[in-house]
Amino acid sequence: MNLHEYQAKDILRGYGVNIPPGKVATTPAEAEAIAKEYGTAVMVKAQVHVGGRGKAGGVKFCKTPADAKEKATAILGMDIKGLTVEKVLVTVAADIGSEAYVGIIVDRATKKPVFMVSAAGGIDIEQVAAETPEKILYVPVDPRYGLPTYDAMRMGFFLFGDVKLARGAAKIMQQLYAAFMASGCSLAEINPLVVTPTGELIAVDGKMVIDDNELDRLPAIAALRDVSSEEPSEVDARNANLTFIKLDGDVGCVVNGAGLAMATMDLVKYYGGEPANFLDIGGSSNPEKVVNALRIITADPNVKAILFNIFGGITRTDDVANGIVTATKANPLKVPIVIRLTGTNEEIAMRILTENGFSASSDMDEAVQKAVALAKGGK
Amino acid sequence: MNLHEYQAKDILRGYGVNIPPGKVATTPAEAEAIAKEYGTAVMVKAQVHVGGRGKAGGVKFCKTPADAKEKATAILGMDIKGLTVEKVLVTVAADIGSEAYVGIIVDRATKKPVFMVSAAGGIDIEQVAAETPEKILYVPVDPRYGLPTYDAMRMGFFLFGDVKLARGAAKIMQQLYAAFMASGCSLAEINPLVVTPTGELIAVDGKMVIDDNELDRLPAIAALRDVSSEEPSEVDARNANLTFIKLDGDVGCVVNGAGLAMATMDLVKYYGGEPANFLDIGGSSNPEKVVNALRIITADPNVKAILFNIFGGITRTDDVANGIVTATKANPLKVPIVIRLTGTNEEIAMRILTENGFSASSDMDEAVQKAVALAKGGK
Amino acid sequence: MSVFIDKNTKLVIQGITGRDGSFHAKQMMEYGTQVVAGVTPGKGGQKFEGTVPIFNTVMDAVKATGANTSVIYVPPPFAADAIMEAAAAGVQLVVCITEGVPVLDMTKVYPFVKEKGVRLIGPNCPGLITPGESKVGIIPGRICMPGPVGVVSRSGTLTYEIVYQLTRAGIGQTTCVGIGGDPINGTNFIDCLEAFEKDPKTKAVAMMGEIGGTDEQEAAEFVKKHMKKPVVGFIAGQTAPPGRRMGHAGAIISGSSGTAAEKLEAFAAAGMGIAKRPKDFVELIRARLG
Amino acid sequence: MSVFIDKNTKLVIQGITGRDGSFHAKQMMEYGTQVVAGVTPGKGGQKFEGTVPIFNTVMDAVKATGANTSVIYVPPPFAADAIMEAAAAGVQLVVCITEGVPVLDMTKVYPFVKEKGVRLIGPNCPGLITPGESKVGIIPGRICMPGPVGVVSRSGTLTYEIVYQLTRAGIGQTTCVGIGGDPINGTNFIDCLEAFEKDPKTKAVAMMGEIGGTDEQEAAEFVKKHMKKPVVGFIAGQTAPPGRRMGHAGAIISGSSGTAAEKLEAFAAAGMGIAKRPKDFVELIRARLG
Repeated sequence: MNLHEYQAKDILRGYGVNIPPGKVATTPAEAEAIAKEYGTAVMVKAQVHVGGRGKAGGVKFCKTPADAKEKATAILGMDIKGLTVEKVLVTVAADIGSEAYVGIIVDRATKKPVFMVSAAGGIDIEQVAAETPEKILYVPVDPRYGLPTYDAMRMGFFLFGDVKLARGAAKIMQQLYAAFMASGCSLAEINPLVVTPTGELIAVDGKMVIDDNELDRLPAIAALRDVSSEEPSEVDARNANLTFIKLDGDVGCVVNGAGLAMATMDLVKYYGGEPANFLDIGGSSNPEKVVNALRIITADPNVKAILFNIFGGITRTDDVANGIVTATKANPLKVPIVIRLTGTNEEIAMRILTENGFSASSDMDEAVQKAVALAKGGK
Repeated sequence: MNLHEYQAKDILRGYGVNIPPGKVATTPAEAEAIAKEYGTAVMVKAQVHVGGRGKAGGVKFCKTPADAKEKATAILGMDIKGLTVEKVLVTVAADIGSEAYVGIIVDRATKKPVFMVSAAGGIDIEQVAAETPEKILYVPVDPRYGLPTYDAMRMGFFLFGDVKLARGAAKIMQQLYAAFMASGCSLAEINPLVVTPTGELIAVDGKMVIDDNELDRLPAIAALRDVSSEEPSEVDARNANLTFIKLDGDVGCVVNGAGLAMATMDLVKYYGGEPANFLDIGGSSNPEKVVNALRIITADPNVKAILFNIFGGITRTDDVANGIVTATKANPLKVPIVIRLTGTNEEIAMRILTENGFSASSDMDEAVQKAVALAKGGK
Repeated sequence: MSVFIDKNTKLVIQGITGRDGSFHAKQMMEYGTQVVAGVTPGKGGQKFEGTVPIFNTVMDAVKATGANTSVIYVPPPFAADAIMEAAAAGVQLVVCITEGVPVLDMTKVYPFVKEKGVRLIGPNCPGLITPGESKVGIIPGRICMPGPVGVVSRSGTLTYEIVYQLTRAGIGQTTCVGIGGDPINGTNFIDCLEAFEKDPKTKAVAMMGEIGGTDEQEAAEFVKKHMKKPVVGFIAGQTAPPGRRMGHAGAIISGSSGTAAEKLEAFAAAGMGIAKRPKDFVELIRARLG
Repeated sequence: MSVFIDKNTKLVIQGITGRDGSFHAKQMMEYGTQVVAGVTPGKGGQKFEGTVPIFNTVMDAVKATGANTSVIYVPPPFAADAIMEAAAAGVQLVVCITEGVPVLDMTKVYPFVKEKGVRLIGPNCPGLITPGESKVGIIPGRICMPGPVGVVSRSGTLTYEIVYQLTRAGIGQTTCVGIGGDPINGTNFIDCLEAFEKDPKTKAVAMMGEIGGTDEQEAAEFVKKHMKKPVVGFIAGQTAPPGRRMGHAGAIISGSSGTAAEKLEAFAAAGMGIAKRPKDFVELIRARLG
């Protein structure tokens, strides 16, 4: 789950990170009022779950409250990479001396949280990583020991020659690490970490991504989810305990298991089709999930054919068959459906489907080819 | 540093341990008022840093507020093993079904905090340990991982057959462990951990000993020190950064280094004398420490002779000599002094002492024998 | 012969009385796995299906039954603790089926099991099966048959699909291992490839990877350098859209790595067979078995 | 020959610009120890006494100078971190002089240095000296002389006392090691006894223990089972009252174990010589050197 900048900053502030004051506005008038309250120049920043908002015009410097109102008017409602801006963060503008980058991510290779820091922070950090990798220091953290001061200082000295700044940065890294661990992050970053002309260290932007698997035990973090900023069909799927990602094709796919789901999409493409989605109904046997999956997929007007690919292991194929029958009785399908079922209780499933007028195959390639043809208008 | 029961309980309560309400009283009237407030039977418990207070009559059950007043009158001012009771804890009396023991100590052998738990808790736990060691389960904790639930549950099941009680006990152990680590403890225990007749788990007594080396970074814990319950000369010594323990003999010892100090006391005894104290002036060179050491030692009327044994390594012996001269000029000694000095700047030290009318030797055995003789009234 | 489990595997099931645990306990017992114990705190002393003794702790179970392998079916918030409990209790192999284990939990569990010298498979994996000898986990027994192919995969149902196709074509398996698809898991491709290379009965290996990370590339490197046996590989997610960006850090650390194209290139460079479709495994493996 | 340090020891001093650090840095340099680097955060690039380069981190120091040993003179709250920094930077031996390190810090530091395969001596110790070759710590150089006796002790000034008496009597030392008196330290008696037993130049060992704990008993057991060389032992605190803290946290007598009587009994059972007074070492060692 992605947090908004303002949410990440609130968390980091709680761990002691020095962050300029800021509040969220959903209307231009609110933005103006906040700017007035601060009585100084502010930044108005679009709160959307997507990178590159600055280059898209979603971040503006505002000298006066009137200016803030004007800029907020422009930004609120703006479309950035397909997402509509519903909120802006109005925050005191910082004097920027230099910009550093500080981030943590859980790294598959070392199986540890790994810090990445660079004195060349700011919006072009990926370019720095690609072109001048020596400007980035990687420091893995063993969570059994936490982030020791010596490693934090080593990173501090990598960023700054001055010991006071190095110590300040080291402290911020320990605060960031504490926030990262306690909030169940898979990523947390401060970019830029600014040194002001007077030598103060401030976090001007903050980002956090939460491991979805942590949300059950971190209700306060889970409550930060902003469904208004997500694709509605994906929200719907999540509420139904389905993993769903909307794509641009026309073959709606319902599969059990992520690997098989990806392989099914690959096969759709292999046979000349385009998948309309990734949808994993998961391992457990539950007709309800199938009902929800069909509801979500049929809500997409692009879908021209529906493909079920179920390999019954934990999943009982008769449950899936029952789900298909129930769902289509309540809401008759307007597009053709191709069903591939094999595995646990396959015979029962086949009987249920046949009795209800469906046909089903047990061969994956055959089913995929048929669905692709149907989506193209064939029979 | 020892904490009082009421202080340990306050800390444990903060970590979620279920503890009956209680308040401290320093007068019988206060005890009565507290009992009245609770409106139920209470225990009045002497708050002293010594074991065996129950057997000494320092813990009483009181049915009524008047009873509490009466018992508090008896306990306040009572002498328990040489310590005067200045405070009592008045706490709601618990219905006791069974008593378990739960403790943690830092163990030298495993180099880890080690839990000790027993279903046979209460005041005779040492006897249990000595006579039926199989009734105690020892579980070391690797602080890199903390106390895992499975180990806490293992201890819970060792105490209780019932899974609900086992889970409750496991939770209390995790709370106790968190308090132990965060408070810089070298020991923490709950004894007894009571199961009430209705199946509730409550901590009826709590004890914590803090590692003195933690106090600098734990000011809130350091502030709990109760100097009124300590030997005044030891408090004085601590304030002067000296390690001092009062004993019953007549040879006052001033030594640098704990090992040499113990060896010096041993040698006093070997030659037929009795040391009046253990006093380690530590490693750093500071005449002020010597002045304080002499002030503290000469305040003990039992001291009949003073023995300095200084092996100069970090300690500069000339600093020690200067300290002796300064201190004795301000307060002329009423008892004889024997000085043994060797090591760093020995020649300078000897000259300072000679010029000021002191003699000194460089041989430890010679000096000890002389001090013992002087304490016995010899020359 | 086989890898990791065989007919001497003595299994303890953590969470044996739960919904998934009890269902799969029965499946494993029917398959012939020696299920010697179950663990459910508070049910110690009872018996599962009238035969398998249940204990309060894994330590109790291991002491009483000599279990040498554990399989875990407990809910995600308790899975990390369950893995450590098993590792501390002295089994040699821990298989964690549970899906949804927080990855930060795994950053602590991983060094713990390494310190104990215990092999962990999973979490979020279907477990493993040595056809005809033992099944630990949830791989459907009837889709497998004994034979010369070692199977290792990051996914669950995709593995079933491929094993099923192999079996239908008359190609059996030594052991099928589902290592799980989580970012941090206990056993990786290389561990399995190494084991298959050493196993005298394994004549060829089928390996199913996925997009993300660099495990497949490292596995390909291992194949190139250390394996004499033929390996056929597949990558799922070739047409998946590039992952939603994980902030700057994700882009920095993974850079260009993790794509299907890159992985397939590594396979080719290692001289591996490449299955474009799951069904391609059948012919590619058959050709390599000679 | 010698143990742990010798003329090839290349030392980095953590806290070299502090009050204690700078004083003892000079002492060690005067003694002839190869002091190759110092560490004080923020003073990187400067030189100590015009000759020894100072670095911001131990890692920088090790990379630039090839230091293989570190000695620590930083205040107690920072000592644990300093030890881990040195161990992570790749030195083989870390000597921590600092007194007053919280024992809970050591419960984490100890497994850390073990994992890194680094030897830690201390904390709260005087360090060690190989007379005529190298001195790391604060043991006064002039009280030592080269010779055949290995010395190991839990205390500081008591060690000086005994070494001084040996030296005055013309009995020199291979290496003197002060292991420190804290409840948890990096190197114990047995580690040193083992090293002395292996060191061809050491002909006899002098060992000074204290009340508290069971290290001396275990050491005696080791002497009995594994040592051919003669060992003479002493226990400080024979007359200490039970249960009071005698400066060293380690001197708390716990239960019945840890008393002087018990330790001396263990020494006798191991056939060790027993010094009743510090001065007794001279004759007991002389007799054993033959």
